[in-house]
Amino acid sequence: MSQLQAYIKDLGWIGPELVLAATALVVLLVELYRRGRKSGWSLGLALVITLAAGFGLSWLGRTFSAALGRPVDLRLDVAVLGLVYVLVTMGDLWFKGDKWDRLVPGLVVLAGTLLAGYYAVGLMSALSADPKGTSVFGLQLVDSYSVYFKLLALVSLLVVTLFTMNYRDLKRGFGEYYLCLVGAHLGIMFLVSSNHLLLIYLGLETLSLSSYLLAGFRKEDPRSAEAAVKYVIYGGVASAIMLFGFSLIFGLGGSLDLVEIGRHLAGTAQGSNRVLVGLGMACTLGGLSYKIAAVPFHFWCPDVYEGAPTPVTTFLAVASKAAGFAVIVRIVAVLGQGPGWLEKVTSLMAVASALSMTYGNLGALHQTNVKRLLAYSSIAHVGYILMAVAALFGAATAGEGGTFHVDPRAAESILYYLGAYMIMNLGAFGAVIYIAKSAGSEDMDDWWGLGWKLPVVSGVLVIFLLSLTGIPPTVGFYGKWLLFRTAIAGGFLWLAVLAAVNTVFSLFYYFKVAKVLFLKPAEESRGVTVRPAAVMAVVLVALGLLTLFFGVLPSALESLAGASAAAL
Amino acid sequence: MTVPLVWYVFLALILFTIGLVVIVSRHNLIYTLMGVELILNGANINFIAFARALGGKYPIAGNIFSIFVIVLAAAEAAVALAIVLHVFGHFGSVRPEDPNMLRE
Amino acid sequence: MLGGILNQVAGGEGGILLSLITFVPILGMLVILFIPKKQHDIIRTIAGVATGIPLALSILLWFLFDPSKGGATAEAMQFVERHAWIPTFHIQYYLGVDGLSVPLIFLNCLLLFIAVPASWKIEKGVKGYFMLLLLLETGITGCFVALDFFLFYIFWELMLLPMYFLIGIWGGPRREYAAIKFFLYTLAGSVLMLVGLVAVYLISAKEGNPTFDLMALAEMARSGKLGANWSVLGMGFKTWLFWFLFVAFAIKVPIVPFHTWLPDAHVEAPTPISVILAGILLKLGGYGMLRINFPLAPEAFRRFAVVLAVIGLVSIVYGAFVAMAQKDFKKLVAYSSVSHMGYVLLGFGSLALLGFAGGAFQMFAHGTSSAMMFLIVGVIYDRAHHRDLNRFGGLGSRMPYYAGLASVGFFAALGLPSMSGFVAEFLTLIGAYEGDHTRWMVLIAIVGVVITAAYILWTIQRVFLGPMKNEEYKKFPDISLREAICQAPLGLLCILFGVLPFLLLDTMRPSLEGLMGVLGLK
Amino acid sequence: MTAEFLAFLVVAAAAVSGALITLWSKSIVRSAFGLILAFLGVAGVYALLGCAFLAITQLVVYVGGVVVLYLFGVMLTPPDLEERRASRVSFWAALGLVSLVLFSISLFGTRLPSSQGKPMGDAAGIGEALLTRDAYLLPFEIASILLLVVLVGAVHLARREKKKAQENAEGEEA
Repeated sequence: MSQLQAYIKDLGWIGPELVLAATALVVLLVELYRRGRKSGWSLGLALVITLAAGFGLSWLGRTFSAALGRPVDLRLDVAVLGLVYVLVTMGDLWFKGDKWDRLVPGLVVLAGTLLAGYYAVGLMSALSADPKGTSVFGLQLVDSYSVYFKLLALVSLLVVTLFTMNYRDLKRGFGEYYLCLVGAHLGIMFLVSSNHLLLIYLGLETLSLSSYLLAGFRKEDPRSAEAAVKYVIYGGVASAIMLFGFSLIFGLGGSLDLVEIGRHLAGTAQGSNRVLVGLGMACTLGGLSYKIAAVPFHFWCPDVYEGAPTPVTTFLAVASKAAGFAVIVRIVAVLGQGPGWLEKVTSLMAVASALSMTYGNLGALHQTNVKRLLAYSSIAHVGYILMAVAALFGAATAGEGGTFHVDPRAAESILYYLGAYMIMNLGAFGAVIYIAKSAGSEDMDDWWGLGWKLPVVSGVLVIFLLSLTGIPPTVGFYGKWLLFRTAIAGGFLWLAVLAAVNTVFSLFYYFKVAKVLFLKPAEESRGVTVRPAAVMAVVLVALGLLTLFFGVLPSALESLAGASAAAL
Repeated sequence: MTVPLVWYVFLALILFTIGLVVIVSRHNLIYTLMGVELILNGANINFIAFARALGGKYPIAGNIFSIFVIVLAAAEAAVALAIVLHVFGHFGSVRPEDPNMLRE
Repeated sequence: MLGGILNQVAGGEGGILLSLITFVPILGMLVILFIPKKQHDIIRTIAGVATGIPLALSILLWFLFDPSKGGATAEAMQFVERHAWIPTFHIQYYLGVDGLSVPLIFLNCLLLFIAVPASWKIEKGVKGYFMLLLLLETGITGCFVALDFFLFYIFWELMLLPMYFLIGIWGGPRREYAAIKFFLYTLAGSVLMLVGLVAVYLISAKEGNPTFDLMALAEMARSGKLGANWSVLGMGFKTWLFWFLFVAFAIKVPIVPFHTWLPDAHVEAPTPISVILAGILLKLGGYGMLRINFPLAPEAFRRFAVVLAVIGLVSIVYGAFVAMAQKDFKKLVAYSSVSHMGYVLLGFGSLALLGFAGGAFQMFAHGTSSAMMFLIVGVIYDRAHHRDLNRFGGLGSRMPYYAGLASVGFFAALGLPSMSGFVAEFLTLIGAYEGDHTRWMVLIAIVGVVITAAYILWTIQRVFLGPMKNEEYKKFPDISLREAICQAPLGLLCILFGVLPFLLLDTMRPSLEGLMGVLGLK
Repeated sequence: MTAEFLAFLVVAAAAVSGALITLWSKSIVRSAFGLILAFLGVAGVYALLGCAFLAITQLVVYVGGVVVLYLFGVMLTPPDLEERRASRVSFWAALGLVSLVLFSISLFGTRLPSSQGKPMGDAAGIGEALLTRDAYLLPFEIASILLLVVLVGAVHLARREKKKAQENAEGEEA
């Protein structure tokens, strides 16, 4: 009995994940029902299962608030939201037609995401008292660090779903698409909260396998197929290498638990098995670097970003990358704490940082396909963030027992930048979807003068580009400011200077886009034939306002990032 | 006297190396996948051998880790082959340099 | 009652006069955002109001300002607004003015106000144009009132984007090139400033007082607490800081050899934007040196003053010579700016009070005269659609009012006695003569003066005197009322401060004396 | 040399030679059979280490599933005739050999825990661990979601588009 109680309590802590999993199942069921339209019994089955999901959700709300104890009582809220969720799902079952085929699964995912986000926010506030949180099932860490990343993932899922609902190039298989998308985010959520090698591997594979499928989702488009194959091949190799690293680290660190591994490995830098440990660390970090597309594991990135459907690219560039960073930071924090390993791990990161930012910027300079340009830009941004990962231990001074501790300010700057990066990249990719649809092309050369035809979206795109460059008053500027500060305070002045030089370079290609949009009069532009739905523009404007808001008043996001970093 | 742990690790290392060599030297998507499987098997040998040496709760953990690896490897192979065959339908080749619509 | 309201808004604790001056344009921008884009006249009128209010407030500011309090230290700052903004980094919303900034704020508001009627003829993308113009005004004013380094940096960068688009969209044929060149040069400077910004903060944190407060930082620098014992790559931290900031501001001034963006930007920019660029944006470089660069590294400044003076001298002479060789009217005016801004640097480099006064005066005087010259070029360009000096001639007889107004601007630039330019150059040269290390430079600077006189007189001759080279030009209408209204106030100011220089000097001198104290001079 | 050591040598030799066949073989079918040999060898290693359940899983899933999958893939694609790259294979193999030797020098100098552990878990122990809250229930559940997603997604990719084919045909007729 007590096992069952403990089990239910643990379930409460992973509420957001459960909601997402339920959403995935509901999407699948709804899709199945819609495929075999006429059959009455399948409607009945779908209704029953949806209702069950709804009751399950409100039950979850109860266990959830029980698990949290005092701070929040979500029972009623969750019940109401669960009801809305059920109504959305059931209501949509009645609508028929191609338009609804596109809309329905998206709406279900939106509802589920909002509900999961509500859980996550509740968790966040419950954790404000004790950021270290708790360990559930003995494997998962529910601390404010992981919940921060879960929130990022949910925001990304929300926006990507909205983008997908307005992405006309995706013609069928919506149910499968959303199942993969939700599955990928589910993988992220498990990944970011794992403190255990097996969970990291499982979460990563859930994320990766879903991403491979998503990248190739537009079957009729050979470019999408090519993207998928490149992604799956490089991804498979990278995850195998990472796993081999895991196997060595497990054996030599004597545990599957990251914290224990760190403790064991701290003193091995001088021992006889340092070569093997080093090989394990190199394989682990190298395999993980693939996920964030850091040089030299970036080969897949431009091709995949260009070929994949744009909403998927958005997801890969934003949520997938943030998850990669979440786990890399956790692992670096563990592997770098040993006195002899600190310099090795951090200098590895510093070199990857320098290479990534330089390579990304040089590669972006001559691109004309905007998605490809943003791909290279994202490699450059990985470089900027890695700069702070290299300085993760600050001006390291050994604590008790000769081990080093993470500088919370450095971790905070990484978390803040990832949030900033997410906002501005969601916006940038969304604007690209919008403008590319209107222009009928992703190539900049077809965009001349379009800014005058689409002033709102082009205007906010300029804001996102400013933010990506790092010009105030935008969220990107403040994020970069934090990273620079971290790098300089951590003794990586040369990296900061290199990043500064790179920033100036990056202006050139970011503003190539702005130039194309506005520096030719409207008369010289290609006509706008299609105009995407207005909701898309609304989302983009909202993201643009967020970019400016967090640029002028960064403290709001910063305090959240700071509180989350405290858990590390 | 049983076989020392180091021999198992050595075997794993050999499989890892051969797998890597297959990946970098054979330019064929299916070969790449085979190389990946070799690396995964090397990792699995490590997991089991180390788990046995560590004792305690780890024998079970090592076993379970390896089982998951096998299951996921199968899933990954299925996905990869689905995609590779799909690409073959578009490009008529299974060499990785042949799909090249996406520019340099 | 009015006085009561005034006191409420402006005076003492809790006054928001500076915030109003800074942010009213942005409010105007937001209003324009919601006006349909076809309503050109409404948009222009709103822009006029949104720039007119700050102008009125800036005049009020000058009247309410009490020069006797001195300047350049925290106590001497007036109309102070101070609130915590980003507490993690001790960043404040800290505004205040002294005698250095007040005239420049007035100049800025005036030029932006003039820019609205000067832009009346622009028909392309009117809505976007005026929105960007208003955003630009907020950025510039913000730089002049910010007393927090971080805040200053934000405003500094805020100017980049509007300027890029104003040149890039509404400019001449090579506008794309000019716009991106301007942007890249300025951003390169900004990044240097950013590195300096981070470094200053970290150093101040090491000293136990992490802050971006410029006044406090200057105080620390003066008492030798700002990184005195630090050296990077064999050079003292303070020296690095000085040069990083100097290059950042020097690009904006601009001085040789960082001036190459200026002719391009000026030639391609539409007239009102050239006016703003020459009239006020360049002044930010000089102002930034006085407010940030020198006070944060006073020792290095004193040590390298002679280098600064030499750079100024080179700019004066080089700019003048290159201006003389120009056939393009606008390029000539642009290079004359390089030459004139050289005086500013020479004045600062002299380390003498009079030199500082001359430099600061020159900033204001050049702001009015160069703005006027660009307006003059604009008038003729609107009619002839080219700017080739060799194809004009004899316009004076056909356009007498225009010629009259134009000669005021030209003579002010030339430095004719009784014009503000004369006062500025005279003060600068006297200051330079006072400084031991700059005494010999006066001789060369006077060569610059002579060349300046030569190319300006030659220009007047080529444009207004002699025979009419093109029959069509006889049909040119004389200057319109709108154009005259744009130019007249500037001309008046040139004469006013030429005849009564103490009006300006009295405002600036106590602050300059305060600054000398901060810099450890006398 | 005990019987166990001898057995280890046999299975290890099978694994390594299988891997080498995969590497060197000119025909992709033969490579796939080399892979089977390698997997069998690895299964033998598991058995030697006392993991009977794992060895059987390896046989069933890898040899029965994965390799058959590969063979399908091989059959469905035409033979890849370009095998004039032997020199490149040798180059990489030589490089791999050198680094392997370098690593093994330090490997055999490493002090690792002795391998006299307890007997490994049997099927019952593994099953219990997989379904217990404090052990591996959660990974088990994650893996089930993962498999569901993969199944549905892979079906989507592999499924022939009847509609599209029809549309195309109709378009041609018209």
